[in-house]
Amino acid sequence: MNELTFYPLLSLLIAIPLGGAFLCVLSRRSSGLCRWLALLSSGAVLVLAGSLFRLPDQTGWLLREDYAWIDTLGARFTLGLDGVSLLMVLLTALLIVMAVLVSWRTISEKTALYFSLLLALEAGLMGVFLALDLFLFYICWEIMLIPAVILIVVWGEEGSLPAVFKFIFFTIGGSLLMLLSIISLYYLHGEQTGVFSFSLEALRLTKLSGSLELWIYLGFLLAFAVKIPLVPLHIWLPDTYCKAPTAITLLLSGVLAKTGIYGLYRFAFQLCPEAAAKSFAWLSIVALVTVFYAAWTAFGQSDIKRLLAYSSVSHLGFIVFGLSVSNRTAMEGSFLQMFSHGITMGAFFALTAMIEERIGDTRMERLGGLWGRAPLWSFFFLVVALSSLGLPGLNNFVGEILILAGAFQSLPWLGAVAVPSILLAALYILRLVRHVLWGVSPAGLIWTDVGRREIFILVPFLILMVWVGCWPQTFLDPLQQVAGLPFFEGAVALKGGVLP
Amino acid sequence: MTWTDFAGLVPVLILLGGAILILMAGAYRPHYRLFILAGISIALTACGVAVFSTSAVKEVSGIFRCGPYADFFMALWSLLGALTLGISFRYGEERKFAPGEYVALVLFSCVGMSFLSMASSLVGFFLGLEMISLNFYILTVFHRQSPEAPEAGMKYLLLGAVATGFLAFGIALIFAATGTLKLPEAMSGMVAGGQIVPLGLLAIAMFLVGVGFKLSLFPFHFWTPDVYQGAPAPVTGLLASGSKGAVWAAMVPLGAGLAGGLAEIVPLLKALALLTLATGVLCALVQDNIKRLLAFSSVSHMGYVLIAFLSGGLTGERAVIFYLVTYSIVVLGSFGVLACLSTPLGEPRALSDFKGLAYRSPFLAAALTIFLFSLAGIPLTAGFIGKFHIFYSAVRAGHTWMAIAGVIASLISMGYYLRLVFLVFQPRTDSPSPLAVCQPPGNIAVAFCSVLTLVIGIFPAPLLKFVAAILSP
Amino acid sequence: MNVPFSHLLIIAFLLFLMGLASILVRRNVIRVLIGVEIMLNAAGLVLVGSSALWNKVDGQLFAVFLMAIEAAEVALALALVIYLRRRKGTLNINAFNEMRG
Amino acid sequence: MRPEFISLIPLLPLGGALINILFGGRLSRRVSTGLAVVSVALAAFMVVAFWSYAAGGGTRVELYTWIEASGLRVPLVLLFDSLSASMALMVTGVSTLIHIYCLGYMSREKDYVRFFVLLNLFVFAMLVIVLAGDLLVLFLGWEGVGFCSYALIGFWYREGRNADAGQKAFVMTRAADVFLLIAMLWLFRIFGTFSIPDIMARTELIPAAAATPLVLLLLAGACGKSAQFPFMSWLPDAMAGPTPVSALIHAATMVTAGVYLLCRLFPLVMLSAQGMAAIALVGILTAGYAALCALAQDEIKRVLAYSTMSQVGYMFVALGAGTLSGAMFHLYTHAFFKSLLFLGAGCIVLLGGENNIFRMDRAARRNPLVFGTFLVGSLALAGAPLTSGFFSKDGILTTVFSRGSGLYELVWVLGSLTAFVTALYTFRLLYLVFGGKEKTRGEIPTLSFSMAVVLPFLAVAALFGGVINLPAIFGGNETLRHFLEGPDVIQGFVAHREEIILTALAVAVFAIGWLAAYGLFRRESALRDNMASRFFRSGFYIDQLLETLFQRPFRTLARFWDRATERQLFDGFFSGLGNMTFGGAKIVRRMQTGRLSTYLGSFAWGLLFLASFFLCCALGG
Repeated sequence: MNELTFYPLLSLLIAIPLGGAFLCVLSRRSSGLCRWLALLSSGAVLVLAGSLFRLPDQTGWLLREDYAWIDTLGARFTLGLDGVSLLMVLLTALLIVMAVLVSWRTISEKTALYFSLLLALEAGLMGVFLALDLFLFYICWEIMLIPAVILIVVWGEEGSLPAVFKFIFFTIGGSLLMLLSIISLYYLHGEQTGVFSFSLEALRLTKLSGSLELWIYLGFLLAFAVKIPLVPLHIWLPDTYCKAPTAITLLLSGVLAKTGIYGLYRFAFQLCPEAAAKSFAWLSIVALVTVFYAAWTAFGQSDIKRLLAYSSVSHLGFIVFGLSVSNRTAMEGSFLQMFSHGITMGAFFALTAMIEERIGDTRMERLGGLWGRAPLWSFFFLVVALSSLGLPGLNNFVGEILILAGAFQSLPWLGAVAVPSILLAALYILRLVRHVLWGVSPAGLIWTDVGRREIFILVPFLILMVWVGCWPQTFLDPLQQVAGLPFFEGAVALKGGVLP
Repeated sequence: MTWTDFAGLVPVLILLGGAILILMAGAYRPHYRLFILAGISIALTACGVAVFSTSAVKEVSGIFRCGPYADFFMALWSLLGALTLGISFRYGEERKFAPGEYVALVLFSCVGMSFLSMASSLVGFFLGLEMISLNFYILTVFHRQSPEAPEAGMKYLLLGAVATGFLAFGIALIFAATGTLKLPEAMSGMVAGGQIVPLGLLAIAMFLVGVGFKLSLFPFHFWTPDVYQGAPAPVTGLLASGSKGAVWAAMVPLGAGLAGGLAEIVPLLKALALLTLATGVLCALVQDNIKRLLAFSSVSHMGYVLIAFLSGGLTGERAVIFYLVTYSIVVLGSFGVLACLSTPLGEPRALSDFKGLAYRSPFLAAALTIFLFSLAGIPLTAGFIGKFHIFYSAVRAGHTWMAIAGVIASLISMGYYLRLVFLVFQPRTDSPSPLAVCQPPGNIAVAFCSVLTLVIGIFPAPLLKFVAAILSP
Repeated sequence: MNVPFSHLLIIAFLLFLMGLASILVRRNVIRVLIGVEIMLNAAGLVLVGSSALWNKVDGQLFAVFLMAIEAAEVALALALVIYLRRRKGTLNINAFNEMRG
Repeated sequence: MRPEFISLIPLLPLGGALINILFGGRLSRRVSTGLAVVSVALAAFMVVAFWSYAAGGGTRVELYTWIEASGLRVPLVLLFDSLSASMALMVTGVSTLIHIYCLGYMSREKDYVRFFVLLNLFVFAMLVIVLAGDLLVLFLGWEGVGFCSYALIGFWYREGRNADAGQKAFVMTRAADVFLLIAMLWLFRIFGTFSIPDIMARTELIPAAAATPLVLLLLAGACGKSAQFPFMSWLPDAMAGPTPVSALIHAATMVTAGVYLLCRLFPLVMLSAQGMAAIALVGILTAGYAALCALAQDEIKRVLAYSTMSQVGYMFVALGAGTLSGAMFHLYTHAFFKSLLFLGAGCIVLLGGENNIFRMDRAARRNPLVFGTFLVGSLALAGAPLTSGFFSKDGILTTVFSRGSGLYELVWVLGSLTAFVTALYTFRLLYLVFGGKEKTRGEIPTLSFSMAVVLPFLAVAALFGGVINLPAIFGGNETLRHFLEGPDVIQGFVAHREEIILTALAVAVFAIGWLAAYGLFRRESALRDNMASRFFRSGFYIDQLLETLFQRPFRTLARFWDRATERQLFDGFFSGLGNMTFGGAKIVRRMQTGRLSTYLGSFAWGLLFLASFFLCCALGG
């Protein structure tokens, strides 16, 4: 045993941001103090998350905590960490720090509320990525939405309410259906065994008839597909991304979208393995449609945030594609890609936030020729763009190639169809770069290059991009300890679910 | 009736005696704050006694039953009475409420609620219900200068009286069909060979009209928004929480008594539940007045409870009781917020008045947010646990479609609850808000409700255990 | 007992429906209240009648309670009528329609 | 030296680039540009130093495991064998010269750090392609050169056209990369590895039916980088970049990457006769097409661009005919003379003040160095006897001729015709650039030393480059072919006499081409702007065709998705649901009339509803 495992680290991952949020509320008189409190607590979480990489290799859960909670229901406060959640926890911790830094200067009023909501969001996200009890998971899943929407409503652009309601209706609609699925599963499991429990390990042993499993699976799938999102459930996303303050957009695309994919893998697939295996054919096609459709639509956008929103959808579709081709290589690729995508999108939106800070909006026609004005900013922008279009040596390539290689192994035709996505990505990304960096600046564009704080935001992103691109092993190794995968694969194989 | 019989009724008697004393004292030396405090302490005493009482008898005069079930509700309604008086502290003083009458009426209605919840006979049921109604007829128009009071009072009284007529006729028919007014027997007597006798069906129809009125089920819900809007906020709070909760508390044994026969009317109840849900959420969606919004929201919540009720079984009963307890606390709390925000000029009306509340009265805003989240069923509040149980009972009873309908209704309801939450957090840029700034006395009650909402939301186990315990004697 | 119970029920029903009809048709508060009284009386009739049928005193007991409550209600109602008359100057039930929607 | 240090060959330029990225702004101009040049020169030196490791099967150097997941392991492995070593030598050598040239060429550019960083990065990426022992590593370099090419074409980004040209190059090559990637994934599916030696050692594992599609996919991938049909139209536009960039990337190295790729995977290519025929066909079509286009260009760099395309086409023909060494031979000689031509063109444009050959000042002819070296390059390009280009081109045509069968005979005929056109356009260029009247202009800029100094080196290579693979008929022993030891096995037999005839024919083609050009283009007045010349100048209107066929529909559909499907269909559907809810709400709300009589009536209706329900139950049950 490592000395790390002695302490309730996982609970701390949730407790520290909550404590930070509380302290922020208490110190609402001084906005400077709030900022530093937020930075400190999110930084502490980041350090903690990073230190989890030092955990010893072992099968199953790297860390697990289990406390009694609502014993009448059988709900327990169970947290568990495996390779996938490790990456997600690290990503969340990192991006929250970045979001704090990004909003350092733009948020000057109601600072306490802002940062405490941000930290509450972090706690919710950590809960989602760590919960092994479905009741706990559901609670975190819904509760993380609340700080996010309030942040959008209060600090978002003018007229953000319709977008927010779209966001709410889609996500809550999906999650309420998931609640029904959870309830059904809970009830059936209780009836079968006499033990009422929400534990993931217990519930996945529930015996389900085919059609019932399908319905339950659909409930989960819908909730997650909205969050990811898959076409046509993505319709809430562009407006929400555009109206949200950019720091929140950073989190929405960097982390919140991942909760959907994470949930898909951790809960939907593992609780209903047979239905999942049956759905893979459809899911992979829907994912591919998402990839292409969103990329294509991204090409037609004239607002940077909107373009990035669609680009994010497209990339997320690709990750889902990797999960749904029932191949271990592709699956690991998807997990890595979840991390990479978070880094890239985080960096992209951090850069977009800097645009917004300078000129107040993000329409492409207001920009141009920035390389001449701000070479350093432009350099970062270019690198992030390259990462986004999957240049080898940068982060996105590794995940993409793993997904493609895996997909090609199990489904050559579908794999081949997926490949042109790299072309579409190049098309819209290059168009973006063309409009922002090259050409002549429009008249009256005032632009200062990045300052010290902004460099401090961007450099970690850059380092991580190169790190993942050149030494992905740091992040791929933990994925060897993906809990539940053997079970899932076994169930799929049992059913003959591996697709032709 | 012996002295030991009285032992089971001690909390109610405390309320009753206290109310009479205050009423009489009010005729001589009215002192508003003192009387309110006296009323609160009487209610809290009753509550305490109810919590710690262990009655020897099972039934009093064949009308009221004793035991944990009754004790629990006596305690709950006394507590709600105390909270109502708490939130009226400043509200009533500003409106120059006659202290003796006001406090006495609130306490009397708590007595009525207690009677209703502990009724073991249709006589007790009717008496309790009427006791509540008569008190509320007066309380509704208690602020006589209010422009809406006459209309609200008249509507409530006339419709209530008609409902009483239906209820009485229904009870009479039940008696005609079964020859008893004792509760389990009266209900089970109507069921013959797994089916309800024709006269019983008619009786149930009449009965349902009467009860449906009190519970504001569709199509008998019309009075709800108008009365809620016209009545003083604390009174509305008690009306929305206690009077409905007490009826549900009385309905649970009724449903259990009907047992097998219940299956026959389940399709009807389903239709009622669906219509109630739909009307509630749809009308609430387009409301611009906060009290009407809460009124329609309460209509929709009655739809949820009805889903749990018709699902039956121990799970359904547990869901009903848990829901009504949490709902009562939440709804009283939210009307408490309204009372706290009222100025002598009036209560909060338009939703837009709430804009920017979070930056003027952070405490009330936080409380209101918690209540709205709870009403919307967002986790970590009591409302989520309640809704979870309702859906669970529906799924368990095989009424999955009802659960899905509930889900859709919850989804639509996000539209109005969260709109209000957003308004609360949106910075106010235009005109100054007409709402009062936060003032302490009422806040204690509101704080209590909000903390309770959160605590039950996070650690529901004790309450769940307790509810399960009182249901299985 | 010479009168069959069914007759009594029918009478009570008719009475109830008459009350209901007067509620539906009348527009004056007092007349509506009279309708309610008729409905309650129908209930009383059934109670007393079935009390005799089942040979139990419960029904009569209930009828007494009913009368008491009726009296209380009427007292309240008349107070309200005066209040309404003072505030609004009319007793037409449809004159009170400011709260709607 | 330990073999691990082979990795220094690509890492040196990378290091140069990284240092310049991080500190370039703070270093003096001399230090930072010097660093760039020295790092590449050192890389060239390293290639020579490690030359012995290339012997035999070559040396494999595994640096570290790049990617390892379940079922997939990609080591970062370099393969230093005769093919890669010779290619690396060419790349580093030419790059070094061009870097030196750039010192002068870019002496007035303020943004020189970016330029040299990109140039160094390009050399790094190109060396990664060359030395890659693993397909994925190759792809790393492949995309890397693509990016550098993009960034360098659009180096003068303020001009929107330049940026667009770079974008076009990137997109078109990426489109071809799709095929390459599919081919790689397919190979991975078959072999479970991306390792090139492993795959080449077990080509028998490839199912017969898969060989041809695989070769075609690889061909498509190669066509993108090498600007072959149908992915060729980016290359002429790529001339928007600085001239040394064109010389390095779009003449000597990157555009030949496709050829190199096919050579690298030659054992696989050889599995499919149809595939090889397709390679030859694509090559000859592009060669002929580009030569015709070159005939009508009016910008010196565009002429050279089309000629590059045409010459690379020859390399494809060589591969299609089955001679790896022939392809590589032409690749090397072409690298020499074409980079010479580009660098010369850079000088000519500098001196002439204009890219357009009709409008430019003919000042260059008074500079003997420029004139002489450009002439040498042109002669080699046109295939003047005994120049390097003559040997390599003739070798290819001879091999094609030796294949004999119908298709290859056609290819040979077309190849010879193309050789004629090549001579024609080369001399047209010469006449137009150096002949005619000299316009009077103010001061003529002087060439800096670093620009001038590299020209002779390249001229010597262009002139005498033939010796590296001198055929037996000229007394050589085909050194390169023996050195490559490649699977250069398809050897049609050509009789000695036939070979002499073929050689004579090649000389004749050159001579006729020259004479024709003399007749046609000696006078400027002989230039006519007719339909044919417009057709050729526009590259057969291929850009317009692409615009109509792909770009416009793509843009239109993108707008359609945004306006129609997004906003109307999806958004419309979901907001329709919302509106329906609100509409329903407004209807339900109307029930709440506020009139007591309605409310009282609801009791009756409710009772009726309940009663009828029970009645239905009673009747039904």
